[in-house]
Amino acid sequence: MKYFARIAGEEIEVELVERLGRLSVSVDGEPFPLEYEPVDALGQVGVLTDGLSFGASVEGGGERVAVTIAGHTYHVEIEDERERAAHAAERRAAGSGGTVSSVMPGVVVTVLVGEGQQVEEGEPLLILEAMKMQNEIVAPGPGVVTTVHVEQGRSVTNGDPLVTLREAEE
Amino acid sequence: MKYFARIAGEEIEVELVERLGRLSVSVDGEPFPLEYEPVDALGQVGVLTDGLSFGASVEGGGERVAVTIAGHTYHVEIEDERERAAHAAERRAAGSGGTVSSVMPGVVVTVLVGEGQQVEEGEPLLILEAMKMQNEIVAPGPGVVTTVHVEQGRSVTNGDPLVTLREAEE
Amino acid sequence: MFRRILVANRGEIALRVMRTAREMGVETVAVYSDFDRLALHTRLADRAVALGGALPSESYLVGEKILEAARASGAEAIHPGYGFLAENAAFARAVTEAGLTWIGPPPDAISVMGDKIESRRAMQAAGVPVVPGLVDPIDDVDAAVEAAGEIGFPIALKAAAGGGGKGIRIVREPSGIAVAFRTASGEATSAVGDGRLYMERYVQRARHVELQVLFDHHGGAVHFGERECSIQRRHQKLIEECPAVVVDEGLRERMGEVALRAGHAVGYQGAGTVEFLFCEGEFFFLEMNTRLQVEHPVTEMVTGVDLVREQLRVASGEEIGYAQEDVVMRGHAFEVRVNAEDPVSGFLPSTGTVKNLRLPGGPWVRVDSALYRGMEVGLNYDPLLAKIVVWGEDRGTAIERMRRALAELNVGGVRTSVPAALTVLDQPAFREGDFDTHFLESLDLSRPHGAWVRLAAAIAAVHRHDQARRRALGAEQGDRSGWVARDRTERIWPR
Amino acid sequence: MFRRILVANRGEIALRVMRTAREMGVETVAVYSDFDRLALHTRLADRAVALGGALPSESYLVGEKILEAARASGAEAIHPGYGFLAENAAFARAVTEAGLTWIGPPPDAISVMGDKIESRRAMQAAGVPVVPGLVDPIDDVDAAVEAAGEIGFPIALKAAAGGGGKGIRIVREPSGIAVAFRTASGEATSAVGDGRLYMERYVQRARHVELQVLFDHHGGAVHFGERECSIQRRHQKLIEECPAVVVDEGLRERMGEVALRAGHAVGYQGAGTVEFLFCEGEFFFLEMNTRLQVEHPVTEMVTGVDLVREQLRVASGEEIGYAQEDVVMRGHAFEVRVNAEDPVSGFLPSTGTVKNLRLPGGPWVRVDSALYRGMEVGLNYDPLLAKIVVWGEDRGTAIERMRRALAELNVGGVRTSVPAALTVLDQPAFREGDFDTHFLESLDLSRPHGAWVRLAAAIAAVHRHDQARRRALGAEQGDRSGWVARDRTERIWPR
Repeated sequence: MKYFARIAGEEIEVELVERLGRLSVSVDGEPFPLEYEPVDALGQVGVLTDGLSFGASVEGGGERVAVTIAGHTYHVEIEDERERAAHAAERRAAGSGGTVSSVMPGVVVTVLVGEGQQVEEGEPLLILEAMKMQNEIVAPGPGVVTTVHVEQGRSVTNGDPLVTLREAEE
Repeated sequence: MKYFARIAGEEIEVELVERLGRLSVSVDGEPFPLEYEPVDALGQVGVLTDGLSFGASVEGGGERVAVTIAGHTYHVEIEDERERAAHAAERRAAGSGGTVSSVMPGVVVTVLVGEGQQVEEGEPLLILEAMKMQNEIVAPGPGVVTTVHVEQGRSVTNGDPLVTLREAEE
Repeated sequence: MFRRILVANRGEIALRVMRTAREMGVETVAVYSDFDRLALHTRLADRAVALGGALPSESYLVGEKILEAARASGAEAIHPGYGFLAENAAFARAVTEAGLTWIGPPPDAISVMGDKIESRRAMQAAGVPVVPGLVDPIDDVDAAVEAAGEIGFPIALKAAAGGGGKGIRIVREPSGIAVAFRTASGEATSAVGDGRLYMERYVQRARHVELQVLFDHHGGAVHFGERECSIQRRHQKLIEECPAVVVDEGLRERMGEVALRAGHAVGYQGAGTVEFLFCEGEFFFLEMNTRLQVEHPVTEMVTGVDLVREQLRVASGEEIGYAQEDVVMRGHAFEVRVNAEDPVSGFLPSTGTVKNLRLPGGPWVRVDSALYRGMEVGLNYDPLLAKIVVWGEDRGTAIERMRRALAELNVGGVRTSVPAALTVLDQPAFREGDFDTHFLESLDLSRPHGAWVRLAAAIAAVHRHDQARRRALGAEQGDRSGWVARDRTERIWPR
Repeated sequence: MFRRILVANRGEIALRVMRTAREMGVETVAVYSDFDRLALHTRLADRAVALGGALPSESYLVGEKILEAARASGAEAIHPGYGFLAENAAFARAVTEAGLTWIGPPPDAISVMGDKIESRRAMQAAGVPVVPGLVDPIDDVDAAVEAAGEIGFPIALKAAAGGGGKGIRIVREPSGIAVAFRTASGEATSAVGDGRLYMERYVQRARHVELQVLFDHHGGAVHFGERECSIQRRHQKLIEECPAVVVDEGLRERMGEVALRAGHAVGYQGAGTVEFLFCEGEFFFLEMNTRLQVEHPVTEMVTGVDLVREQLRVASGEEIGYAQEDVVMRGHAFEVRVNAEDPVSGFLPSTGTVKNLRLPGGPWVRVDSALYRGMEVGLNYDPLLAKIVVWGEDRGTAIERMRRALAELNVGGVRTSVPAALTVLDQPAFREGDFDTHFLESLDLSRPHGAWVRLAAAIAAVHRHDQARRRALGAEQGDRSGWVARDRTERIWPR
């Protein structure tokens, strides 16, 4: 089985082959010696690779896995072959939308734009309060507001759509 | 449901009555206000009683439960009504046997008695090594050895029979 | 000494206070919101009283509920921790009026120091150096723009009634004043109902150095040296240390003397912290925190003094009982805050359930933590989950010890600030002591700084494979997987 | 300094050594038996080499395997920890002959001090006071009975080649010699293949006081004051402290001087401990432990010196670099050993799987532990699971801190010595410093000393009820029970 991992923009291909109850691992086409054993059902794992030892932890499942090695956490987006194909199809179908989504859970304090309004790159669209800090959410590029998905006082979470823009007509 | 708990020889009766999704607890016939909630599936529990708060832990199941409160561990032998009745019947059936059982896991280093041998109270029956310490296992009272259940070099665990005695004939 | 006290707080600081109280033979009463009914501070107190409500505004911030809990539980005194009602003069007054002891400074001292403008006036009168700037609060954008011209850029905007870094903006040029005012004033209004902002010159390449002070009720006072807290972002501290690299013994004596003067000027009693902006040997009064600080442990590790014990002693009327020269500093200590926030995406708050937890240990590692397995981390409370504190005989040893301790830490289920702290500890400039309050913001934290990207990818893949296999086998296979991935060639002894 | 060292041990001490090595920038290599492939010392090392085998005799005790692992992993030096091969002179010699550095004393010093009779002779020659008794080992029962008459009762029997309290018997009257000889000699034979026993007068109401010493390779030597380890049973220590109640500054100086003389007499290098029997101001050489002691952390907490760092520095050829007067003791420290044994039934060994684990934290609490969730505790290894160490500004504060820390500790799945330690800490005589090496054995530990028997019964009943209900509901209900037992009347605010 092939897995496609993305860590901070870097794409890494991992191939796992199970043979006689053992797992052979290759990373980006090269053999990667790995001994991996869960310590508990909570996330602690023992890892050995090439004589090096790691008391790592691994959490999450599906396409988002977090791996902590020596205090550093690697947020891994990971797809297997089947998922990768499915996502490629989705992306083709969706076209190039321009929706600004929330990257954190919070409450909308003020909406600064209305539908039909033209905005510049960096122009504030709304103010979102999270953990008692107010954060300006700005336009990623110039455009025209087609939909405002939220109103003042609305709670949003990670990934909720906030404002949809279309490209400004020249 | 009634439970019969035994802690270091002391017997305590606990009655639980479930009413409208709440549990009323009585201890030795008196109401015992108790709020109990597991924190995780591992043994940590939050306990409130009469305004007092406890970060207790509880482990084990069946008839042996260990409860740790503020660093002190209470080893509780606990039976419900049904188990109590069953055990009473067993005890009646068994008569008054005289088997010395191992109270720890270990290895038999030397057997000091043979079948048919008469022994005094406190006389060494065998030497058991555990955690690298040798321990003399002595006769709990005067008697005659009817069976030696182990031989030198044999590993035993908690509760394994070692030597059976019958009362000495006067 | 008190027989029983109530701790009007939650999280690591509630636990911190209770631990010392218990060691002193003082019974502790916890209060808890519904959200916190299984929290460690609730479970490890002697008594616990439910406040009801899930939000702080329904529980820890409701003074009457706290007072009623104290009455119901027979507590004689209230320790506020930090945050919540700790710097609320009206609550402090209500505690005293209810016949209880307030383990904190007199309400009037809280009031004066809690107001940027009043405190600035008081300090100027007492001869404590302050940063150049306007004394009066700014009312609106136009006034701000006008005032800015007089002070000169860069300028700091701060809420007149706010605290703890909320509502603060730095404006570097005139065109930025308007936006900064709107958001900062909005935050201040929503937080404390007072949108007035205070303006002052923003000191460049400044370091944040603060003095820990203690005053008893009999005129006695000592300081416990300084802490440096320059590793911060948006005025939220991440790494603190004691002593400060830039402070030598002579300077410490001078700063201590000024800090005690600041406290005396407002009739201070109890423990407090005088914050200074430090720049090239000069230091300016910034504000006084009229409570125990988050970072007090670094001072404790270096002086050997339990500051919570001192708070309880002084509040119960005891004299300090020792002199300034009895306070001896030994070695060096660091604290790293483990916050539920993601440094990779600009320290956005992170929420989740803590499923996996491994805390560091070993020599000279102190863990002040409220974490437990199964804990939910939500948006409504402070993101501080734990503090890792280390001591070492010198700064270099302490830095290496902190790196070692953080490498042992795992908090699974929520993102934390730990990788950012590790990155700071790796920087040569930080290790040489060459940094200011902008140091953290100058680092690129958007990429992982660890060296094991390929290994992480391999582990993630095997983890998914393992999960899929377990699902296929169905249900529970016990605690541990029966399946092990191996491709080991260099085992030297056959298994 | 070394680039990479191998730690030839397991458990908390392996982790302890690795932590300091990592802080010094020295890479660490773990070795592990099959039983320990997921142990913390394996996971937290930089490198790990499998030794194969489940038993110590197949792994940690096999010198050739350790040497091969060092070679394969490129380690330059070997740290033996305590136990296993730490006091094996032949292994120390083999390490040196393999071209590696032995982080420990010279093999000859190990040999002399490892033999009760030889060491006694060497000490007498050096003018170090020893306990009255026979110099030669006893061969059989008849010889023992005869010798006993000369020495006078009570008499201590000890294995001539044994160590660490194994094979020791105290005989109080002539009739007891025979049985004691048989069992002690049997233990000695099975442990080290040498059944000879050493006899000496058993000092009554004795206290166990030991001096921590350090010698470099250039003739330099310092001591780090004493530890008291009188709270023990069958010579297995349970609670240790630093400093000792009975030792004042003048006495410390004298004992330190004698301890250094003892080391010099055998050409000692590295860290070691000279154990004394202490009785009413007199002290007698007992033995020298030629390795790091289990209880070294209490000395570290009080002196601020990292003893493992000193071991590595000295072994790599560095000079000590400071003088005796630079060693400054501050405050008081305690250590409690968390052993897998059940004090209620005479400290019988306990085995099981550690399912639940809560370690203490907060100010001045140090946890040296190899515990992890899922760890199996078997019979084949040392029962020491963890050490809880606290520091306080004085003895009373440290005692209260230890009680607080132990009250926070939970180790579920195996019985531990913690309740016994708590019982000791509660005794007025212990708190006043009035105790000797028989103190622990004099306590009735067969009943729980906690105050919550009825509550424990109620919790056990609700736990069973809860389990039964879950089984009835079938399968997993997530991490947390959806069911809560409540009979709360005094909630003051509606939920």
